[in-house]
Order: sequence, then structure tokens, then C-alpha cells
Amino acid sequence: MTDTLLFYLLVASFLWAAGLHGLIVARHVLRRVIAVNIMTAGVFLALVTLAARAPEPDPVLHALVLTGLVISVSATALALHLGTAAFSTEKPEPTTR
Amino acid sequence: MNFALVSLSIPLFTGLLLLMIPRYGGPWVVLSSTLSLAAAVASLVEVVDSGNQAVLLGGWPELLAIRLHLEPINALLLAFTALIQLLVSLYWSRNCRNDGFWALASLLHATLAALWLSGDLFNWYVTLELLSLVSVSMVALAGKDSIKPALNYLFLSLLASLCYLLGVAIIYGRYGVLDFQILSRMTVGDTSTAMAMLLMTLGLMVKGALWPLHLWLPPAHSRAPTAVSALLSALVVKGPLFILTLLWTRMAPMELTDKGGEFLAVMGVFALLVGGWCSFRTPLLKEMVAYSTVAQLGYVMLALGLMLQWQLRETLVALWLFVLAHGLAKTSMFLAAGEMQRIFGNKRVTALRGASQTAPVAMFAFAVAGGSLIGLPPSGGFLAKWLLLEPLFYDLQRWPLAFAVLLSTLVSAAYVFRIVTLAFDRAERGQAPSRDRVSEWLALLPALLVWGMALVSEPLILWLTRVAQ
Amino acid sequence: MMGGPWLFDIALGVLLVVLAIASIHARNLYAGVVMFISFGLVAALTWTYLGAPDLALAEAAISAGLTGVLLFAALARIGNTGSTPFTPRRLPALLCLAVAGLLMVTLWPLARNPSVLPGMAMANLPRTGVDNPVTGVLLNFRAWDTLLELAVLLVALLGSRGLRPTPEEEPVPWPLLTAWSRLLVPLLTLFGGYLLWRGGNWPGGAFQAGAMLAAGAVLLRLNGLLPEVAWRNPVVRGLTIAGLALFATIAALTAWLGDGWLNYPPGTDNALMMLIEIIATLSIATVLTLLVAGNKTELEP
Amino acid sequence: MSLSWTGILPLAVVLSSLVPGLLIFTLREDQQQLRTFLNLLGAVIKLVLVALMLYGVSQGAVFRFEFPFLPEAGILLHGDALSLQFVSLSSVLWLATTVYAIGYLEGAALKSRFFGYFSLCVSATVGLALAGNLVTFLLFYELLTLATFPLVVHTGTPEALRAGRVYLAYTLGGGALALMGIALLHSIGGTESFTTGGYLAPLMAEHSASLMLAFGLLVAGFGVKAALIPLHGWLPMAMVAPAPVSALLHAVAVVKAGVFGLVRLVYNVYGVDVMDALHLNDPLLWVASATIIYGSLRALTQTNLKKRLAYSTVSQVSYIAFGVGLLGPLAAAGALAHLVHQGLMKVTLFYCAGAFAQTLGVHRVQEMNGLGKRMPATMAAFTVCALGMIGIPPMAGFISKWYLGLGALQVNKEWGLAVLVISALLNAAYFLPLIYRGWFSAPGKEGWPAEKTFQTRLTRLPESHWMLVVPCLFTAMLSLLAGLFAASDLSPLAWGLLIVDREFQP
Amino acid sequence: MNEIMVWISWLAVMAGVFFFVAGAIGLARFPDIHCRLHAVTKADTLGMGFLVLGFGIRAEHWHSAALMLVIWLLVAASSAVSCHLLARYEQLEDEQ
Repeated sequence: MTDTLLFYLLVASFLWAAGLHGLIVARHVLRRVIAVNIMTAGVFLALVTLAARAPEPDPVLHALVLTGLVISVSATALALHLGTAAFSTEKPEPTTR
Repeated sequence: MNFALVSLSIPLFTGLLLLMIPRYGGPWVVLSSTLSLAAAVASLVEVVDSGNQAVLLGGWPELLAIRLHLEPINALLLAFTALIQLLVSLYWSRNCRNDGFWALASLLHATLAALWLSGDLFNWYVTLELLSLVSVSMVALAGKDSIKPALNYLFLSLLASLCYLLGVAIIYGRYGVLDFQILSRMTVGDTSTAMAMLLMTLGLMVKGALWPLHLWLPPAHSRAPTAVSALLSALVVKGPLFILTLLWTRMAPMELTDKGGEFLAVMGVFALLVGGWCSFRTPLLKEMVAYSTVAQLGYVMLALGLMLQWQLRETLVALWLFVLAHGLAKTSMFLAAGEMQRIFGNKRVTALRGASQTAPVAMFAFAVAGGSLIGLPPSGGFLAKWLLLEPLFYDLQRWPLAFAVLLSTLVSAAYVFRIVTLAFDRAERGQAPSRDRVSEWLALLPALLVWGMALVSEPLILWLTRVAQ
Repeated sequence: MMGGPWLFDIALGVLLVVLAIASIHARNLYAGVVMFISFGLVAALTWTYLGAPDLALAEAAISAGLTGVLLFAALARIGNTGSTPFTPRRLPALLCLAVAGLLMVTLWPLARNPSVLPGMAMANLPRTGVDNPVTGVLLNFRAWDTLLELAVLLVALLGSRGLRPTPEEEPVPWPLLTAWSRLLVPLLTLFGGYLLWRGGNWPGGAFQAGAMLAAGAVLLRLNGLLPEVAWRNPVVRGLTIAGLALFATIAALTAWLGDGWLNYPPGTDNALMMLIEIIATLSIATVLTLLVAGNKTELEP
Repeated sequence: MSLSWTGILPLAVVLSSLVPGLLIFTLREDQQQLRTFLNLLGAVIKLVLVALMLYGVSQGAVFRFEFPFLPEAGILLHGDALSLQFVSLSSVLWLATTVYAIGYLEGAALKSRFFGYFSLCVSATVGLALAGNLVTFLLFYELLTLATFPLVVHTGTPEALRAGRVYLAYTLGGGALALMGIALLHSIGGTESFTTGGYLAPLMAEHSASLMLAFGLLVAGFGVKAALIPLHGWLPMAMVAPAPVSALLHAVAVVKAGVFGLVRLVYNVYGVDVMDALHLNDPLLWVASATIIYGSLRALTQTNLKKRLAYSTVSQVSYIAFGVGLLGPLAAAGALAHLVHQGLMKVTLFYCAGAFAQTLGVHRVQEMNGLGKRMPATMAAFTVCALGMIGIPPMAGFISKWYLGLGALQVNKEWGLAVLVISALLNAAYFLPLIYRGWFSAPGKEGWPAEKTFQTRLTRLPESHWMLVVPCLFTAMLSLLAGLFAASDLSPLAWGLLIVDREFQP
Repeated sequence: MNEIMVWISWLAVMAGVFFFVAGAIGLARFPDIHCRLHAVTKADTLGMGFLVLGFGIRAEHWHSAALMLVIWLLVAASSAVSCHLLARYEQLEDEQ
């Protein structure tokens, strides 16, 4: 039973590292947002795997991951809006004011 | 404990109210921060009389519920946050152009209050994330040229939060507990705890802009609106530092504290010197003030590092004094810099030529705040530096650290007086710019407070020594 | 429940990693976004497999669904041109592999010792008046986290709303899509309500239901069927802050009248929680709609 | 914090110049009369208070003002004999310089700012003099730097700014070193108040290394303001400031503060026998002698009058350090007397230099030909004090050099006497040509570079503005009297001997 | 009785898998967008139908079978609409 958990922990570490690598190396906003989300998914996979250690999965960890999920979506939304605003500043923006 | 939570919920409700009625933001926030300050002071008095307090939210058993706990230091930080919020909103209500600021400022205040009170590792993750999002939104208020630094700030703080969250996951995996008070009795120095502490420390260092991971701070703080950069430098940067201090002084197992202490002390020294040097070199005024934040945080890191290595009470007291003195001094410096930048309409430092005639009070505020950053007696900065120096001299092998503090004093003197000397230049007489005398005096107020700390210095230091463990 | 054959695990694991790397390093951004959405769906599958149905629902609805829509909206505005694939340098890749290895070393011993909290959570569940343990934790044991989380959502909206609005043309309605959305949205709303209602006892809850409703609203908005969802309109503003305001007022009232912060009085906790859930769902739905399809051309108030 | 009048008086002395200073800051430029009134009022009140304190001390009253600042190191103002000597010197000269400055800055701009910082600087000097322990001393030492910096850069010209930057670099560096030294002493032995004979004797046993390091730091810290050899660079550059600033600050307040710090350090912190045991006085002696010789040599080559006077200050101030370094009673008396004498004489020389510059535009030594005829009174004062500096009897300078020589012989350091003689010759070498040009050579054909005539409402003034001439004569007369009546019990010498008796009696 | 049911469900599942694989190969191999759309929509929906049939038989309670049926109808409708959308988008692209 524990070796499937080990495998998922390994996958979680890989996801976290891939996200870290993407976030550091990528320059485009969208790629960095995707990388952040991959990293988040990695941490959540680790958390859920830890929750699945007992036959009855640990509800506290599930609640933590749910909270983390909502936080990550709001951070992503803000990052994307900032990204689009940053991009529109490069092109001559037809100022409406 | 109720007073502390009242001090938290007042800005929260004000923020929500301001979202519904966006007009008259300034007066509302001034009123709310005054009430919050009163509540915080009441909680401070209460906690000093009747000792530490804790409340299990929702009445659930100990391990399960989130426990908010109140110690004199937390109550002091609560009052400090409310005070800085009051000072900045007094200044900003006179020349604020963007109504979105007020709601975010109140939410920022509420988040910081939640951070000071919380004692739960995951709850800290949520408050840190909320803090970053509020700060990024406020930096982005300044319009076009502040969006790229805000974006960079957001990505780096997301990276930091994920490092921190992974650390929390490992700690929970290893001990099954999230409350740091209980953890302080359970931690053992094995590899996973070491890795968790490393990850959490790296995350908090990025969020707190401590030296090697501070690159997001100068562009973000210098391009943000004046009041925002003041709030960010004085308060937001201190949140992660508070958590870092609690983690290392209370929760870290004995084996790790020595290594951690050395690491932090060395980073502190580098922060002082490199931050000071960058601050001395940069041509932009607000960027110079931002770099000086990075430098002054070096003192806090140095104090924390020494505290971990020698377990001396004075260094912890020096740490909290640095936090308070730097907060007040930096608020005044940023407000003065912003005021002068508005008057001269130019971001560069050279625009301040002859500022001591055209904007004397703002320049005086800048110089007085700079005096406290350098640590000239009898300012708050001097008190903190004095307490930091004492243990350094207990035995003479520690002279390199004393030499580093000496060097950092000279570097900070260099970058403060570079501006002050420019101000006395009477070369050309520009047209008399429009001066707002009242807001200049408001910018001076925090600086006078930090020098006023001398009047109450001995009782403050004795109380802090008794209280900080 | 967990003993599935190892082939399925390996397939899932490899799929996850490959999709992750592909979505970051894809040649053009459009392919990257599509692969990220499929990554989200596979992750949802993994959560179900690891025994977390609540999370699977949330992952599919929020992280795969709404984040995907957000990415597509951003891609539409930024345009695919900016997707310069960067040269994958060796050093960071090796560095990150080392980090992965290091993480593995530390996570490896953790796989065995289960923690004590789940037992306590189960023991205290009856007193919460809710059967689904995850909702119990979310709304009772760690209610403070949920309150702050609603604040995070609200702040993300405030932040993105404060930016200079980027000009964006009105969506042109298209007959087949409008017809289909007229059919789909009622079903979505029904399903959202159902999720919300069953949240108490089975997997479901405020966030998943909110995401459903938001998806419905976005669909209508894209087809022009829904009038412009504007921040100026006080009802919309009221809705966005309703969730956080209600939760905070309840917290304050429980402290003032009851016997402690967020300590629901014994009789009424079920009703209170249901009230919080409903208002939170509406609030989350409004916030997510504004985030995804908020009208960008309006000026700040 | 005793609230009896003996507690309040020291504080009142410090505040008597601080409060008018802060008020002056708020005045507009054109409120001339009010500003002058406030200035003079402050000066007079301070003189009265100091006189009251002198009377009190002679009747045996103890003046202590205590205020908690740092744990076990509070702010302490303590009026003993040594501090009163320096306080009385400062307050007398502040009155004279205020009158002089009002005359000097007749048409200048930013007078409110100037007089504001001027009063802050004097209150810092007086506070420093009355300081009862090292922490208070450091507090006023740093405030002195902050108060004097705006005066040095007052003219706002690029050279003034460069001089200001150099001044800050030196003084803030010195302040930081002093902070280190005081923190070191505080951490090993705590900060006690200045006691005759020093309070570090018990620490000698196990902390000798730290004591030596602390002494080195503190001498370097105070040496910056006392213009000892490697740290004197800022003094000549700071001459670019207006004349009253150079007069009061660089001849009395700032420079004397540094030397006064050394005196306190040697006599009231370490004490004579600790200094002897750790052989700390020899390096101080060598540095002081080197400064004396070097200062005089550099003064020879200076063509600018104020620069020459500045280098002469560098060497003259080191006489006091030299006397203190000798550790003998007679030398100590000579040093303390020289503290006052040098102040009186040097201030007069700067007044005259300022008067020449303001009235005739004379800055360089070559332009001084025939000054005796054009401005006889000022030139006479200049000559009297120049002879005093050389050490010709019956001037005050001779008295202090005489006692320094005796002191050197008393502790049988004959080479000390040699140093004094060489420096007297060098002084003569750079002062006598000035006197000769002034009296005996005819003025240049093309007349004075920038002649200005002053007239009050009634008559056309013969020489120059009366406010410039009267202070010169007043201080010249004072230095003459200090020399002539050295034996009487009111003279600075008598005062020095009184302090030394208390310090050295077994 | 359930012996035959098990066989039928296995047959249905195998057919479903077959159609999915066919759809995937079609997606990979067909030259232009329209053929690929054709392959994906038709084959996958049919494959899905067979799978639902196969699992419906094996399900213990009719609720889950009904649920799977509804899911299948939804997938069929949404793939039809999206295929139409993609095709129309492609047509707009060609016109420019």
C-alpha cells in the first residue's frame, strides 16, 4: 500500500520541481501562471497522498487543499489580469480617459 | 483576547463598508484605525496584567481548532500596526487621488492583525497569501509603470508561499500537528524537519525581502503610490519576519538553531552592506528609500541570528526595537520622499537640489527619519543598536560582527546624508512649487515619534526585556 | 478502496508529469493552455482515485474549468504572438531535478506514520451537525481559514478591478451557442444547487457550487443573454462582499452574544451553517463571474 | 529626578539657548528685531545662569540633573569645576559671537535658519560640557555634529557642499567609533558618572585588552573633532563657512568638544593611574606632538588667511592633548588653562579675519599690506592675540605654554619641552609676517579688493561696522587680562590649578 | 442469468474501447481539420455510449446507470456544439 503512496509522493516532487523550473525560466506571463499552477498541484498532490495514509482519508488535509485551491485560483486570476494589463501597456494603448 | 479581535474586526468591517460606499474613504479609515489603536492598547494593557491569553476558535478541542494566542509582543505589534495605519491615512487623506486605496488599506490592516494573532502554520499561509495579494493590488494602483513590478512581486510571493506550504505539509506529515505552540514541544532535529524549516525559511525570506531574495522590493516599493510604499515598507515586510522569528526562536529543534543562527547572521551582515551600497548608488529617490529598507532588515536578521546562537535576551529586545523604530522612521521617510517627489515632479534624487528652502519641513522630516535609521542618539534606532552592540562586546572574538555594525552605520550615514547635503545646495532658484504645509507636517509626525521614543526608552526596554522570551 | 493495480497508478503519474512539462514548454501558448486544462482533469481523476471526491469536484470545476477560461480570456487579449519559446538551459533543469530528489528524500519517511487529527475530527463530527467531514472541518473546526479565504477571493477581485481596463469588443452572440446555453445553464444551476444542498452530508459544498453557478453566468454573459455584470451596480457589489460580511458578522455575534468567536450556539449551528453556505455560494459565484467575464470597459466608481 | 533648583539649573542652562533657537526657526526673514532680541536674550540668560551656577559651586552646592534614558545609563547633567570652566567660556564667547554674527550677516539671506542652528549648536556644546557620563556625552557629541553641519554648508556653494560632505564623513565616522568605544566600556563595566580619578580601576585585572581597545576607539572618536593628525582633514576645508561659524565652531565649540572629551576620558573615566599602568598616555603624547609640529608646518605654506588660522588651531588644540598626555599635575593645569586661553585668542583672530574679509575683501595674506592704517583697532586686536599665540609674555598664551613646559620637565620628558620650543618658533614664523605686513608695509597701489563703508544713522563709522570691531576688542582685552592677572583666583589658570588639586591629591 | 449479462457488458466495453482508439487514430492521421473533427466527435460519442451500456449493466443500482446515461447525453450534445463551433471558427479563419 505504501509504495503507491511513495510513487505519488515522487510524482508530487517532480511536479513541484517542474513548476519551479518553469517559473524561474519562463518569461511569458501565461507560462509563468501555468508553472505556478503546476507547482500548486504538486503540493496538493503531496498533501492528498499524506491524507491517504490511513484507510479513512484525513478530512483536515482535504479541507486545507480545498482552501489552497481557492486561494490559487484567485492568485491566478489576479496574475492574469496584471499580465494582460502589463501587455497592453507595451502596445500604444488607446487611452479611454 | 476580545479587545485584540475587536481591533482586528474594526478594519475588516470598515473595508467592507468602504466597498459599498466608496466616498469619504480617508476619514473613515482614520476613524477606524483610531478605534483599532484604542482596542489594541486595551488588549496590550489586559495581556500585561493577566498574562498570555489564547482562544480556541469555535470551542473545539485543542489540536483540532485554530488557536489564536495573545502575548505582549503580539499586542504591541497590533498597536504598532494601527498606529502606522493611522499616521499614513492621516497623510494620505489629504492628497489621495485613487479611491480604491482605502478599502484595500483597511483589509491590509485586518490581515496583519490576523497574522499577529494567529499561531497556526496553515493559517499563517492563508494570511501571508492574503497579505501578498493585498500588497500587489495596492502597488498596482499607481497605474501603468507599476504593473510590471507588481506582477514580478506577485510571482515571487506565490513561489514563496508554495515553498512555505510545502514546508507546512512536511511538518504536518511528520508530526500531524499544525499549532506552533504544541509543535515547539515536539520537534526533533531529523532530515524532514530540517528540510521543512529550510523551505519555510526560504519562503519567508522571499516574502520578507531579506537580502539574497529581495530583488522584487525596490521596483515594487518605489513605483507604488507614496502611502502604499510607506505601508509596505513599514508593516507588510514585518509580517513574514514575525513568523520567521517565532519559527526559529520557539519551534526549531535545538540542533538546527545554531546553523540557522549563523546563516541568518551572515545574511544580515550582507544585507546591511549590500543594501546600503545599492541605496547609496541608485539615482531614484524612492528606490533609495526602498533599498534602505532592505539594508535595515539586515539588522533584524543579524539580531535574530545572534539570538539563535547565544540565546541572549537583549538581542531579541533589540530585534523588536528595530522593527518598531524602522517602521516609524521608514513611514516618515517615504511620506517625506513622496511629498518632495510630488512638489518637484521628478523621480530623480538630483531634483532635490535646494529642497531645504523650497520644502524645508519635508526635508527636515527626511533628515530626522534618516537620523533614526543611522542610529544617532537619542532616536529609536540608536536604542536598538545600543542593545544589539552590548552582547557583541561580551567577548572579543565577536569583533568582526561589531565591525560590521560600525561599517553599516557609516554606509547608512552615507546614503542618508547624500540626500541631505544635496538639499542645502542653493545653486539655482527654481520657481516656487506649490507646497502643502499641513501634509509636510504630517510626514514629519512619525519621525518625531521615533525620536520621542527616547523619552520613554528605559521603561520600554525594561518592559520588553521582561516580556520577550 | 485503494488497492487498484499498479498499472493505473503509473499511467496517472506519468500522464500528470508529461502533461505538466508539456503545458509549460509547449511551442505555442494555445497548445500549452489546452494541455494545462487536460492536466487539471487528470489531476481531478487522481484526487478521486486517492479518495478525495470533494477535491475532485473542486479541481475539475475551479482549477480545470475556470482557470482554463481565465487563461483563454488572457490569451485572447494578449494574443498568441508573444509566445517566444525560451531555450531550455541545462543548469536550471538539473537544479530542479536535484530539488525533486531532495524533496523525495525528506518525504520518503513520512509515508508511514499517520497523524492523530483525523481520529479527533471524526470523533467531534457529530457535534458539528454535518456528516461530510470535509465540510465539517471547513465550516467548523477551521472556520477562520474559510473566512480569510473568502477575503482572498474578494481581494483578488479588488486588485484586478483596480487596473486600467483593457478595451475589449462586445461578444457577438451566435445562434447555436445561445440555444445550447439556454439548455445548459438551467441544468448547471440545478446541479449547482444540488451540490450545495448535499454539501452537508456528501462531497460538495459552497466553493464547487459557486464555481458551477459562475460557469453558467459566464456562458450567458458570453452569449450576451445576461445584462452587463458591472461593479457600479450596487446589487452586484453587495453580492460580492455578502459572503465575507455575513461570516464576519456571525463571528462577531457569536463572540458578543454566544460564548466565543465562531462558537455556534448548539441548537442553531445547522441552520447557521446552511445560511453561510448559501450566501457564500452566491458571493463566490458573483466574484468568479466578475473575475472571468467582468465588464472591463467600465471606469472605476 | 530631584526637582530642587540645583537639579533644574543645569537643564535650564542647556534650554536657555535651545528654546530661543527653536523659536528663531519659525521666524520669517524680515523679523529682524525679534530675532536679534531673542538671540541676545538667550545669550544673556545663559550668562546669568552660568554665573549663578559658579556662585553655587563656590558655596559647595552640587548640581545634578538625572533623566532615565538607557537601562543603568541615564542622561546625567552634572556641574563640576571642569565642566563649568568650559561652560563659562562657551557662554561668554557665544554672546560675543552673536553680536559679531548679527553685524557680519547684515545683508545675507536665510538668517533665521542660520541663527536657529547657531543656538542649537551652542546648546549641544553646553550640554556636552555639563555631561555627567559617557552616554550623555555621546548624545550631545552627535547632536553637535547634526547642528554644525547646516552651518558649514550654509552658503550652499559647491565648495561648501564638498566641505560639508567631508565634515560629515569625518565626524559621523568619529561618532560611530565613539559609540563603539562607549558600548564596549558599558558592556564590560557599566556606565558610571564621571568621578575624579576615573572608575575603571577595578576592571583593570581581567579586561585590560578591552580597556586598551576602548581607549583607542574613544581617542579616535574624539580625535576627529580634536583634529589630531590623521583625522584633521575636515578643519581646513570647513573654513569655507561664514566667519562667525569658523570663529565660534572651529575655534571654540567643535574643536574644544573633542579635546574636552579627551580630558574627561583621561581624568574622569580612566584616571591617571590606570592610564599609567596600561601605558596609554605615550601614544597620545606622540600623536599630539606630531600634530603640533605638523599643524604649524602646514600653516606656514597657506596663503589664505583663514586656512592659516585653521592649521594654527590644529596645532594649538593639540597643546591641550599634549598636556593631558603628560599626566603630570602642572601639565594638567597648563592644559586646562590653555583650553580657555586658546579659545579667547583664536576667536579674536577669526573675528579680525572676518572683519578684514567683510570690510575690505581681504582674504589672502598678500592683501594684508597697510591694514594697520585702514583698520587700526582690528589690526591691534589681531596683533595682541597673534603675539599671545606665539607665547610672548604677558599674554595668556605664554602662561599656559610656561606651565606646559614645567609639566613636561616635572614628569622628566625633556623632549616635550623641545616640541614646545620648536612650535613656538614655527608660530612666530607664520604670525609675525602678518603683523609686519599689517603695520609696516604700505598698502597696495590699486587699493583694497572690495572696500565697503558702514555708517549708522548718525555718523559714518571710521573702520567698519561697530558690531564687528567691538567683539574683537572685547575678546582681545579678555585674553590680555587672562594673561596679566593669571595669579588672581578668578583667572583660567587659577581655575585649572583648582581642578588639578582635586584630581591629583592622593 | 448474470453470466450472460457479464459477457454482454464485456463485449460492450471492448467495443467502446475500440471506438475510442479509432477516434484517436483518426485524430492523429487525418489530413485536415474537418476530417479530424468528424473522427473525434462521432467515434468518441459512440465509444462513450458503449462504455455506458457496458458499465450500466454491471452497476448494482439503476441510479448510477441513469446518471451515466445523462452524462453520456450531455457529452454527446456538448461535443456536437463544440465541433460545430470549431468548424465555424475554422471557416472564419480561412475567409481572412
